[in-house]
Amino acid sequence: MKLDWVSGRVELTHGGGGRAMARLVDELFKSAFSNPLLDAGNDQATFTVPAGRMVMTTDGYVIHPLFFPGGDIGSLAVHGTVNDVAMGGARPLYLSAGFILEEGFPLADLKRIVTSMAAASAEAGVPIVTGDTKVVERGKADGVFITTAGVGVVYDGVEVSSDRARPGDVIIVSGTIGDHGVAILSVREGLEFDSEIRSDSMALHRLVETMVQVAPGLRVLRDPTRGGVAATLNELAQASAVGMELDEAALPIRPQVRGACELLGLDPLYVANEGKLLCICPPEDADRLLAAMRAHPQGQDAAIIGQVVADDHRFVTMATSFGGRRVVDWLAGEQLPRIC
Amino acid sequence: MKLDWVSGRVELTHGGGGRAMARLVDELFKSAFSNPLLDAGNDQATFTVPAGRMVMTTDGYVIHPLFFPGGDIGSLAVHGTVNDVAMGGARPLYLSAGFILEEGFPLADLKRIVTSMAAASAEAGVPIVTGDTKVVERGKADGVFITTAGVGVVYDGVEVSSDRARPGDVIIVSGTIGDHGVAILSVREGLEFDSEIRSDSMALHRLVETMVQVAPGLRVLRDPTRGGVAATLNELAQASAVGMELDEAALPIRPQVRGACELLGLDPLYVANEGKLLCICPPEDADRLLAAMRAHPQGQDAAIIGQVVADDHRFVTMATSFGGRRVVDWLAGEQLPRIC
Amino acid sequence: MKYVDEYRDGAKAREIAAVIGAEVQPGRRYNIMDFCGGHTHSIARFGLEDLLPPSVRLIHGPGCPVCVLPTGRIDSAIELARRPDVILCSYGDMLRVPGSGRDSLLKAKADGASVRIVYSTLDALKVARQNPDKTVVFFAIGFETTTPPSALALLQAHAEGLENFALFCNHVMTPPAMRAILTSEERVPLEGVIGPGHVSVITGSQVYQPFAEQWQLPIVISGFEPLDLLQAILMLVRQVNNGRAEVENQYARALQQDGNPKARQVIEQVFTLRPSFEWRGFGALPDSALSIRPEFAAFDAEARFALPYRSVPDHKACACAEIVRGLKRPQDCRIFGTACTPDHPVGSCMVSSEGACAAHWAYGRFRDQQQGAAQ
Amino acid sequence: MKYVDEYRDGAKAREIAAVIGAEVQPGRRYNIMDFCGGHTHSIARFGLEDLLPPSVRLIHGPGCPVCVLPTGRIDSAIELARRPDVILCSYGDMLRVPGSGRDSLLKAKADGASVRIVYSTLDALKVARQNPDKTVVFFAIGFETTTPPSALALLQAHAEGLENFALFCNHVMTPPAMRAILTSEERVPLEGVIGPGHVSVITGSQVYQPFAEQWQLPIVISGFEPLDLLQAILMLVRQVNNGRAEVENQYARALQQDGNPKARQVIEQVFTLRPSFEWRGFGALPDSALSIRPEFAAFDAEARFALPYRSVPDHKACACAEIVRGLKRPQDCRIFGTACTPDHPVGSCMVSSEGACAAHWAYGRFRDQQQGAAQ
Amino acid sequence: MCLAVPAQVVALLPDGMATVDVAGVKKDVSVALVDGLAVGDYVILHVGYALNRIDADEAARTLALLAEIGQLDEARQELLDGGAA
Amino acid sequence: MCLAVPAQVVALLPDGMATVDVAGVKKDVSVALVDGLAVGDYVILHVGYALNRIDADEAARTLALLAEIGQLDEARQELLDGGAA
Ligand code: SF4
Ligand code: SF4
Ligand SMILES: [Mg+2]
Ligand SMILES: [Mg+2]
Ligand SMILES: [Mg+2]
Ligand SMILES: [Mg+2]
Ligand SMILES: [Mg+2]
Ligand SMILES: [Mg+2]
Ligand SMILES: [Mg+2]
Ligand SMILES: [Mg+2]
Ligand SMILES: [Mg+2]
Ligand SMILES: [Mg+2]
Repeated sequence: MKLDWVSGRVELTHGGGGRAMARLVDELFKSAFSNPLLDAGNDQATFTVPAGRMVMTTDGYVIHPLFFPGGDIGSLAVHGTVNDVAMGGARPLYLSAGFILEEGFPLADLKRIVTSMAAASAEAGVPIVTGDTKVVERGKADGVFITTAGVGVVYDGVEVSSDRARPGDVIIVSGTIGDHGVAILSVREGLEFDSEIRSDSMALHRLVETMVQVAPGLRVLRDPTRGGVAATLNELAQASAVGMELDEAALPIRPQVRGACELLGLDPLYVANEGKLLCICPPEDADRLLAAMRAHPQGQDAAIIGQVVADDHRFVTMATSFGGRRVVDWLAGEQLPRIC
Repeated sequence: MKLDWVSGRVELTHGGGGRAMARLVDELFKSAFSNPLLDAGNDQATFTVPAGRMVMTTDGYVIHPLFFPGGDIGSLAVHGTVNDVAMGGARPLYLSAGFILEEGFPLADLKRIVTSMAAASAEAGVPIVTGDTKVVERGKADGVFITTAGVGVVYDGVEVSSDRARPGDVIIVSGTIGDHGVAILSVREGLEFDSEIRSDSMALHRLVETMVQVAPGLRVLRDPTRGGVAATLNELAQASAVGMELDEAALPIRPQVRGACELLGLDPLYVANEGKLLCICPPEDADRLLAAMRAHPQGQDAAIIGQVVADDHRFVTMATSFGGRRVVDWLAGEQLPRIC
Repeated sequence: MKYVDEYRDGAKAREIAAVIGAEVQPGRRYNIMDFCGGHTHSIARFGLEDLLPPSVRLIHGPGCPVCVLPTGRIDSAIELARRPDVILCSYGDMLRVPGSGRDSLLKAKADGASVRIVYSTLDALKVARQNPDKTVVFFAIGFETTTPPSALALLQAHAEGLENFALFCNHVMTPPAMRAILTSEERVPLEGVIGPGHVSVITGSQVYQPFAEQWQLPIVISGFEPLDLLQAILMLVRQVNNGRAEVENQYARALQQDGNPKARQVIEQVFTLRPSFEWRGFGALPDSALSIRPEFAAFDAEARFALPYRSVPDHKACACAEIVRGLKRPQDCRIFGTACTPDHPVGSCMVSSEGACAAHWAYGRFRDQQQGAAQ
Repeated sequence: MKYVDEYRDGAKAREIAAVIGAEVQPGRRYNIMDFCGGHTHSIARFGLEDLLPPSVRLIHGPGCPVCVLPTGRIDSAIELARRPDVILCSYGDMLRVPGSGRDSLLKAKADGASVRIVYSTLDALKVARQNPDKTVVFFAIGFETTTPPSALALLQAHAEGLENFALFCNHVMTPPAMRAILTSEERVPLEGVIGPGHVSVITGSQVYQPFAEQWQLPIVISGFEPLDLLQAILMLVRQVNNGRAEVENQYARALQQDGNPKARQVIEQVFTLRPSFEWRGFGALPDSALSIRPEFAAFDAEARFALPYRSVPDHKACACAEIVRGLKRPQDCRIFGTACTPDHPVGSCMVSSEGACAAHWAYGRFRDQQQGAAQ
Repeated sequence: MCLAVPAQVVALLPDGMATVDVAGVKKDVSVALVDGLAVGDYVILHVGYALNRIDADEAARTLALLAEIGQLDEARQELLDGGAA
Repeated sequence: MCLAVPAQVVALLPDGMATVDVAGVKKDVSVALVDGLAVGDYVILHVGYALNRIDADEAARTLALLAEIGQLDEARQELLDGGAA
């Protein structure tokens, strides 16, 4: 008897280690993600690497709802981890994927997610080479959680780290901010609104490759996900023991994102992104880097949004469009959980 | 205000990307797991590797209950993934850890888990170099889920894979079977029983190192976790297109495990292990390997339990203690979920 | 393990098997029905059939309660579980049993029905205490062995005023099934019966006396360990050889002739004979099952939820109906091992480890293949 | 965004600020209270204080409903949320407000209390429809602006017989707070008031006429965009300069003099004056708040759950009581930014983005540090 | 708490509801408190309810006034600049 | 379904319960169906209930019988072996 991909649901046996589980793994995961390393069928993938520096990263994806304009938890779980590898100044090589499934989750939805994940992995050229599936009782999870890990090889001569920002450095964002978080909110129960806003979820490693070619001396790369640009810059200021000064007028924000934020009382600086990066580079690299980013399809809206300053208080501040200046603190306001 | 490690609970803000989350990460995860790679504080860890073959693996841990005789989800999440690296014939190098926390989970329990995880990682000498934390609403998870990934370097000249078993090969188990699953069941609501059975959860990479030194030509290494020895051997028989013949009398099983299985109507062959490995090796290596395993503290109860045979049906069979023979099929019986 | 290990001695098993092999008489047929599912399971688990001479043929009987419960009863249990006000507690074996369509308690659970696996009715009572806003229904199935625990649970709920507890009673009795086997027109030829050990611990062995007499049928009530079973088979072979037809008790360590009167008294107190009950394979059998006495109607899920019984035909291809009556063997079913496997059982006999098809899957299938290969 | 962008023109803002700077008269003091939390928030968000001349000092008033709600009311909300039969629906701002001890709705939620953040009372009604077995209580707080949505929700529940819906009513009124400020013995010296724009959209501007007259106080009701506020400040500066004390309406695009009579009629229909209500900072103020009319008692959580009100003293170190009355500034609180931060607020003023302490944290703190560094 | 934004009515719905548009973002809200709304009207939107209609004429007047303040200032600035030059 | 295992009573508890031991594994079960149990007794345990006491004498008798079967067989085997030799 086949798995019922139309009206079937995840059952506890699909995680029990028996033949039902083997069938789910074969028919769904192995078939969607197929590549020589995964197909070897071991509990681990084996591959050859050159000597050098590597990065490893992981992220859990618990986004709610699972499907949203511009993506789903599957594509997000690929993009997010590919990006965290790339933000290490590295070329992503391989991904692993751990699924936690809730009993009763529709197999059709699972297939849709896995298919989207496979497409994102193929598009990025970063295969999923090993994985794991667990099933928990109904009411002990929320449909699907995915945890991906990624490894990659650091580009020669590149050294990025959150503690490398120096006063005088320039802060660049690769495009419009807030798109992902607002797209999620637009389909959250109780908040629903109609808009053309789509998540920006995408893999940024090709943009990073272009960037490190043009400016191998760039200091910091970071994707402003949870907590948005504000949280990320505060983290970086903290790690580098510097202050930062943003220019509100320079922030690229889509009008609809701005509108949704007004409607909901949010500040786009705190809204999550999943296809944007922040880069901090020496001032002499900034123009060249910006030009290269803008010439890249993933960086067309890139903008210099501020600079690093010396500040013992490690404040991130922003010159408002009115000539005022305010602190851009970490988020402490409304709760917008499960954004990634 | 400090985190309240006595009566505090996980709140949604602890996963929100703000300062509350940064504090949880700093005070708990970074402090417990501290090592130079993690301390760098980036979204990815950077390390240097030699040229060669590497392995990557991942597993999600959703075990219930979280604490059990002989371990907890934290130590398990280290041992399980270290073992999956080791089962690739590799020396484990680094781990990543992704936490999914349920709102309301006691911080004291979380600390206990993370501390145990840190101890397991230290004991194994395999540091946790990067991680992630997500918080989901109460009722959307079951306390804590942990997904670890691991990377390691394959020992020179070693090549193990689930498809390498050949007729005539010898099947060795590194010790008593069923201890982990029975230890879990002993503390499951509705099944509770008193016993001295403790989970066998432990990291086996040092045993593997000894084994590959003695018998670099060993063919298959696999830890018989979910589904137990039965599921693992069936998977291997499938992958290698062979049959297997076990000898019931040779199976090392603790009397209390046998007793618990009688009581609950279980077969120890299907019960999960978290500190045992199955090895398939050419017959000429078997005695040497067995001797070396028995001389190692992690393999004192190692035993030859059967052999690989040619069988187009890929049956795993067992000679019973009565001179009969039966199929050892995959598990299709009772549901014993959340064993790992 | 005392009372276990000494009955699992492999060397001794081969000795007894040798004696059986020596004592069977050429030309004689020894068709022996292992009535009880527990016996079926032990025979498979320990590979006993391989030890026996060809003339001793073991035929699995109807003594697997999971197997003989008809689809309509599974449907009712699923219906109960799907009620938002009900938590259904069940022994684990029942979860994969197919109901109508492709339904099962396991699927219903995945759909959101509250189904809890319990080890004991004691646990079902606990669930009821912990969930005062739900009705906790225990899916009570089984022969006489399993009936007293259900009865005690009901009495306990009654005593402590646990009003949200109920039984969905499907308890059946062994003698009517045995009678149905022996009176069936398509009766399988039998030289002896291995009588159910744990059922008899409750009922006593005398309930089988009429069968031995009326049908001149050797009956040996047996324990569940391999040596028990081999000894029982030897005792049956000897009765056949000697032309005797008695009820003998191999399981004397657990089974007194009178059974357990206290357990029977508890059954009597709670349950009453159901005029008719449908069995898979047998159809409706009169006086073959129990229902809850009217004075305990408040604890009777059938009364409480006005559950109507609907008879549902088995899957067309499924031979369970013949198998539980000993008329067919699992390998005679044309979907055995193909459409019907333990992972995706089509009939109930493929579900419980005591079911004939499940047992043959785990044991005989291998032998089939070897025989196939040998041909 | 129409009606937004044109009021956020930075260049124009500096022009108006320059005019204000030019028009303030040397030696004169312009202490201006921004009564409304929405104004406090805009001032901080757009950094308006940096644009103003030193003689124009903005003093945050009591117009943040989160700030003025006393601890006892938070405790009651937490108590309701912890009831297993209740789902408490609340605007998001309330979740981190500290109750007694270290409690908050957020902590209660982590402990298992059902707390749902809603964007609108419309959503609270939805929750009630979806959870017929629970009582869904909407934690109704706010000034006149936020009162009509609560009233309409109650009327809607009444109309559709949604009996499991209730309001925990904490609606307060602006004029009594303004009166309390102006009649306080420790009255802060004020030259003008920025009147609440959205409150006035409901009440109309005439409710402030008595204050302008009695205390000879210039009042300009203002919109919430930076140009609105700068214009209102300019209008106040001019009134001060000219010795006028009028109620002027800067927010004419949204605010008709008569307000919204229909909204007031809905308020009138559902609510009645509460004889006395405790405010943080002010203590019990007579006729300062609303309660649900007896005819709607079925929808009144206080009546339904017999909630007693217990007054609870503020945290010893917290200066919120003085801050909401304009007597202290956040930086005058000795635990501001140390024990009390937005992550771990000790007082209510550190919670809502409209609270004076939260606003100062996000804006003035930086200025404090710079001043500190300059010294 | 008193957060309210201008929103344009793009469709009137039954039961006192309407779809409004905020910078291209559309949401269904209650307009029960505001009589006689037509598609195209702007309202002040607060916690899912329209509180009042926005008066386009008054808005224009306010903007004109704001512009005027600027102009006066500019004029003065020019004066000042001229004086300084 | 009829799975039952021998278990030794190690403690008698109130309310018709007892702690039993199966190969070192201890569990609390109901002994309400079996009167007069003492610590040390063995019972047949089924779904959390003791169904009956195990009779040590009868068990010994069965074992003796089993042993005898073996011996007879051995004797015959020896006979056969002797015959063949
Ligand atoms: S194999 Fe399946 S379908 Fe066939 S008789 Fe057995 S249970 Fe029924
Ligand atoms: S800083 Fe905190 S404690 Fe101090 S007045 Fe403000 S809210 Fe109260
Ligand atoms: Mg990461
Ligand atoms: Mg990430
Ligand atoms: Mg795995
Ligand atoms: Mg990142
Ligand atoms: Mg793995
Ligand atoms: Mg594993
Ligand atoms: Mg992360
Ligand atoms: Mg493994
Ligand atoms: Mg139910
Ligand atoms: Mg509650």
